[in-house]
Amino acid sequence: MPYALCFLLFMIGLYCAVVKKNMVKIVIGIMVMEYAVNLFLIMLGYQAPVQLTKSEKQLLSTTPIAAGQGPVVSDETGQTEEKLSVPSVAPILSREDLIEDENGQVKISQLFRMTTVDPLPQALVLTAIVISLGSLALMISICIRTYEKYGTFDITEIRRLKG
Amino acid sequence: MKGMTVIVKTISSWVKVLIILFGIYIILFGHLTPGGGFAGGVILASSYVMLMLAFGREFVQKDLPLSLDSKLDCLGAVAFAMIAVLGYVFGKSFFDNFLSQFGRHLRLISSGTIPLSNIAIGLKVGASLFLVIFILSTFRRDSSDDKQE
Amino acid sequence: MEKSILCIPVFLPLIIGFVMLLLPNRLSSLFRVLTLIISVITFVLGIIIFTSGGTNVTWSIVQLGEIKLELLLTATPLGNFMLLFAMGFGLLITLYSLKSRSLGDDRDNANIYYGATLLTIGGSAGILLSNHLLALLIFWEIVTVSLYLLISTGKDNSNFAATKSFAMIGASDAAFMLGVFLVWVCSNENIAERTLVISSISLPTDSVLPVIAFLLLLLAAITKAGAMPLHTWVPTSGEYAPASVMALLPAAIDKLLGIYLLLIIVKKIFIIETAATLNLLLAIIGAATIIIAVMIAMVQHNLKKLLSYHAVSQVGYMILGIATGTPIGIAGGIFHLVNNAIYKSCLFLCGGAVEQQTGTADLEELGGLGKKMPWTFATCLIAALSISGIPPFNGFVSKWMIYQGVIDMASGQAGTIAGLWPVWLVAAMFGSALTLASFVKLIHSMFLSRLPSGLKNTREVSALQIIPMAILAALCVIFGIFYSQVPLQKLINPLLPSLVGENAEYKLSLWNAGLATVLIAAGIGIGVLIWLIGRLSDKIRIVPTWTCGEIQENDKMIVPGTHFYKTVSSMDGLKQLYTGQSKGYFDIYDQGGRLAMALTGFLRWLHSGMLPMYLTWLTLGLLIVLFVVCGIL
Amino acid sequence: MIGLLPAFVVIPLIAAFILPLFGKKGKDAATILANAVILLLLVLAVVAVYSGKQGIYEIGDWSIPLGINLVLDGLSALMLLAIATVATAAMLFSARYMEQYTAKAKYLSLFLLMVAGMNGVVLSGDIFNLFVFLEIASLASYALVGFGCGHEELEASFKYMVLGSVGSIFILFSVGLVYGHTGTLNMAYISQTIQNNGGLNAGLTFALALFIVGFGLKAALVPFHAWLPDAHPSAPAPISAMLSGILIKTLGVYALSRVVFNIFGVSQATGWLIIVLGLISMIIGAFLAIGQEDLKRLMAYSSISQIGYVVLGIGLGAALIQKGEDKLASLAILGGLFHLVNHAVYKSLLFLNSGSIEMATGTRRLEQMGGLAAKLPYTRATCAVASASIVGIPPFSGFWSKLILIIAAILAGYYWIAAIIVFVSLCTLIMYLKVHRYVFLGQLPEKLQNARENKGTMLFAMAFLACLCILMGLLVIIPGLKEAVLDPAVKVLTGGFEYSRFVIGPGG
Repeated sequence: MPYALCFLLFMIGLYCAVVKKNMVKIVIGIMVMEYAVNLFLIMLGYQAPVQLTKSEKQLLSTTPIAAGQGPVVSDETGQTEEKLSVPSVAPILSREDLIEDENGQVKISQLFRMTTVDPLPQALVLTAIVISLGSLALMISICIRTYEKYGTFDITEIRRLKG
Repeated sequence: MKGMTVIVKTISSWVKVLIILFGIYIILFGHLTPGGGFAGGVILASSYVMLMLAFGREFVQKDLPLSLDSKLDCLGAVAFAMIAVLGYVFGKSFFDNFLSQFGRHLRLISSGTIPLSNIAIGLKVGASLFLVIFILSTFRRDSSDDKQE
Repeated sequence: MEKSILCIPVFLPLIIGFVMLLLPNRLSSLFRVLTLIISVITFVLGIIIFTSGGTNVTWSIVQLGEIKLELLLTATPLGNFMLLFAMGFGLLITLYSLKSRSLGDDRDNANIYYGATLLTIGGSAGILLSNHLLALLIFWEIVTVSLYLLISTGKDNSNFAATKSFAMIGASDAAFMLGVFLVWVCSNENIAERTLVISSISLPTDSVLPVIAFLLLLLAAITKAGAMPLHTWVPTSGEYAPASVMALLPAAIDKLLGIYLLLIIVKKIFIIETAATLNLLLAIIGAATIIIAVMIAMVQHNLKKLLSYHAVSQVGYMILGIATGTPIGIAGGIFHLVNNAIYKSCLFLCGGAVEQQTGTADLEELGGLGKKMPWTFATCLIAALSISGIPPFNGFVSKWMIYQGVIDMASGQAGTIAGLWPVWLVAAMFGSALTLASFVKLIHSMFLSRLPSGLKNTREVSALQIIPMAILAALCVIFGIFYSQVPLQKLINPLLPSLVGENAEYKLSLWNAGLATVLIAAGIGIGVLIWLIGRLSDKIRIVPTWTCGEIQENDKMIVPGTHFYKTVSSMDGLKQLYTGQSKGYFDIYDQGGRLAMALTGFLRWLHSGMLPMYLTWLTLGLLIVLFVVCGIL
Repeated sequence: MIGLLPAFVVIPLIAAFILPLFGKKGKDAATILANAVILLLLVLAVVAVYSGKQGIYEIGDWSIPLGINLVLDGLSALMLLAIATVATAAMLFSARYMEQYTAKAKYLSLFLLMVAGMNGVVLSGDIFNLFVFLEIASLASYALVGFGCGHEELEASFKYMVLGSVGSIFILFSVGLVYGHTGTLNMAYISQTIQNNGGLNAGLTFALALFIVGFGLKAALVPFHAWLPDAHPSAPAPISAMLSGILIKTLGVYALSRVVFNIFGVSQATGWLIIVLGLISMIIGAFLAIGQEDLKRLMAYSSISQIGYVVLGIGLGAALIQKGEDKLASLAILGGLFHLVNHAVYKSLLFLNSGSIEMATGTRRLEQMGGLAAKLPYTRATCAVASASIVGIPPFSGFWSKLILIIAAILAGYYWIAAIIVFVSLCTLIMYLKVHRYVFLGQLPEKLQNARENKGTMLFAMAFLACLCILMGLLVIIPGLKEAVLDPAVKVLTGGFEYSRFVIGPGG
């Protein structure tokens, strides 16, 4: 259902870009599409809240970044933290997927992945926002320059190039 | 642009410092708390945007000339790329975190090159975002064509 | 050495010519010398190959899938024969153009002119020697390009002429390419054994694909040769291109190559006997070309355009000769090809000489040049008589052979084409008569008539230009009088077995050239005698024409030969055709252009510059792609 | 070599941000620096192709699929070489040509950004990074199209940008879908997941369709082409050369074929879809080009037509792979890729020629020119070489690639495709005859008596490309060259899912 809403937003943006004649409105339409896609990306990483046991909470008390540190990480005690090995598929785990070790404990990385949203789409969205910021700035500045030249924002009147 | 009333001007000149400080904080602690170069950069830029609104473009121009701004912009980008290249020189590959052994966990000095990159990004984003807003605000109908055909 | 003898005439001119195209114009004297040297070398090699034959050269270039592109140079009798003439013409034209100034501003175009000439020589050598259809196609296109380059060296509207020629021949080249691949497809059931080697293909024309392939190749051949209805590039380029170019390419080498290809496809690649309709098609093309082109030629007022239409008309004879399928017809066709190349080149060179000295090619502005340019006059007269089929010149012999071929066909075989033999015969003979009619006009308007005052200072062209014309005129006479001894026995008869099989004997019906020549010479002698006696009697009084005291300017008194033919063009029925023709209604190039422009106009109207419209296309395209990708999967 | 892979992206990127620091005074220094950078890239690209090394580079030493990786295989190497070649010529040309514009340093900076973006697209082994680099290149090209800031430039830039952004959004959407369904962004792992799942599900099929539309838009396939005839002529000539020569191929054709062949895997439907898109582009582009009166617009439409050839070859390959005729498929793909490289060279040469003509005459209207053969002999000669190539005159490069395409179509039994190829070739002939007729032949107008050829680097750039046009014809003839340059690239595409095994390694 949220995906459908997201799709609806996308369609609204597309409709706006296709039908509206004002250049600024076209830009707005494109941006609406852009945000629809961003919303979609964010929703991909969504993780429903999970109830944790006390020990699990203890385990996760360190910051996520420290837990998810890269290849060469040593904590304060000098011990090497286990590597966060992410398999290629489905980064988000549900409780059924957890594998317990011989002590009946789940590994920290699994817990981490069970309780946090997928961070990758957020990084993607951040990048996408930066890019859309750049293209928005360029688009708006070209809109303004075009307005200076043609004296109108009506895209159907800006058609010197045809044929 | 003449700017706004005295109240606005006074308050914004005080708040400016706070905002800048906040931006710098966000940038520097990017590797520890939510935030980072991009967010901090935006905050930095917003402080100058506020000044621009309050005092007018000319005032900001004096404070932060466009040429300097665009130079900062470039410098940020170059610095970021250079950090990547330094990874190649001192470490194993590009973007290699060659400083990662320094500092301790969860302290300000940690995470190797990531804070450095954050600073570079903050510089870049702050400068370019301000540049974008400033330039967009200077467009006017009938402004003479400064670029030739 | 044995092998390189086949490679040198192909690659030496091609490489040097290509380099020459890229060098600056300043070196024009170097270009002349180089071109001359190379054309001499290729001519000598042409003679050697013809007399001794040559071995095969095989060089596999690239293998693309099952199709192999290889350079197979093989000296076949037909190819050798054509090569000899092609190289000969190359040399003659080079000689002529060394001194000719008619190629526009010499400084601008020397590199292109001489480079393209060499490309033509090398390319035609490649066509005539290669035994692989794809390699042949490559050389074929090189000749097309060099034709374009050569025509574009002309002045004024030569750009239009060059464009039109290249577009039309390029279209036929495209057809050629498709035809080649269809031939490959048909050549064998088994993919691994399919081939493009000419000597090992023999396709019966009894199913659809081979017929399409045949038609495509035929299209290429007749376009290059300049037969109806794809001839229209010849007159256009004839009007604007330099005369030496016309003499070299459309009049000589292009015909040679076109007819060569026609012979190859009719006699080697396809077994055409099984499909009578194709033969009939050939005959119709031949006959129609003869008549229609000569009718148009008759009413032309531009010297070079007139000559070009005749060049088209003569192709009809060759095609008709080949279409008869009888040994004598084919021999006649080939002989006519040679003859036509000789006299048509000569005529173009004469025309070029006249244009060069007077600055105009309009028949109505010329006149009385016989005294000013006696050598040109003499050679032009001989060539004109040849083309009109007047004995004892060569044109007569070959036309005679073609007539015989047509008559033989009636007795030899059955079918529509044979049954219609009177049509072909009438077409050929009537065409010949009309040719004579238009050359009477040409000779009169150029050399006889009255000298316009503007041309008082006209002088004869230089010796270097006369030599080629004289050689060609002499060849006209030699081939006409000693037709049996020289061209037929030595050149054409030996290659007939390779075309029509072992049973290539034919009998040339009575035409004793020696006797006839003596009789004609005697007749002329008597005429001269009478004229001399008249001179001796000295009773002729020559006075200016009485003009009732009015002083008439010289120029107003000129009666050009063109006026009589205006009655032809104003006849009812013909008139509409002529106007239609001059407006380009029958020109495939013009009509095609109009169609393309209409389509383009519609497409351009669609691209109206409306961004919403473009976005709509995008959305619709997205929908279609979605349906295709999701729907079928 | 593999260790130097990031240099392809980082060097132009750094240079792009250093250049604006020079300002107006250091214009010459900036030019020299930019040229040096591009030359360096060319050298690197030649080494990349020549050494024949293939491999992946893991950025920051993070192993895949955790980290971002750069992949160098045959196809990337070929594209890198093409990009570097065209960029070298265009950059040399701009050294002189761009003097007529004021903000040269900014231009150079954008140019290098575009190059960095394209190199990144080609090297990226990660679908999201591919998108990011694609956007970098696209944004730079939007700005460059509007660089002149005249009426038409701005209009073209805006239309280009709107359509281009929509295309980018489709691609981003598609990236999201792919991530949602496979849980990874690494192209090799996506491909592996798809194989393990035994094909595409509905979401991935939707993603594939969006990818085809998005990349098809960047490649200017009809009906997504409408921006190209506006944008390419409006840009400065060297940028037109870059856009038509290489940008549409890197962002469009390369990305499309990578996605279709190596990630999603080919199918009859996609193969034929791509073939039909290619054929429509060929025909409509050719017809539109014939009717143009603007020199550069004509060339732009001809680009659409030519990109159709490339896409046709690749689509034919896809359809044939699916039929199991691998040898034929590799022939078709060889034709397509060879045509891609050829077109990169001669179309950029043609656009450089148009720049030279425009600089000498001050106009792009065909009917206002004429008889320039005498005034611009070198431009004419190089233009003739390029035209001969694009038309497909035998010894030149274009002939061979078209021949390969035709042979592939014939061997596959699609005679009608061969006929269309030949027909469009004829249309191409007519449009370039038109160019020569109106520009170089005929009468010289009074106004253009003083037209002068621009010597120096502009001439050198054109001569460089013209030599390449002639030499590339030999690429198929001389044994060994094809095997070294083109065949590895073809193998990448015909190999299909081999790509994922190559990147992940035998163990993965």
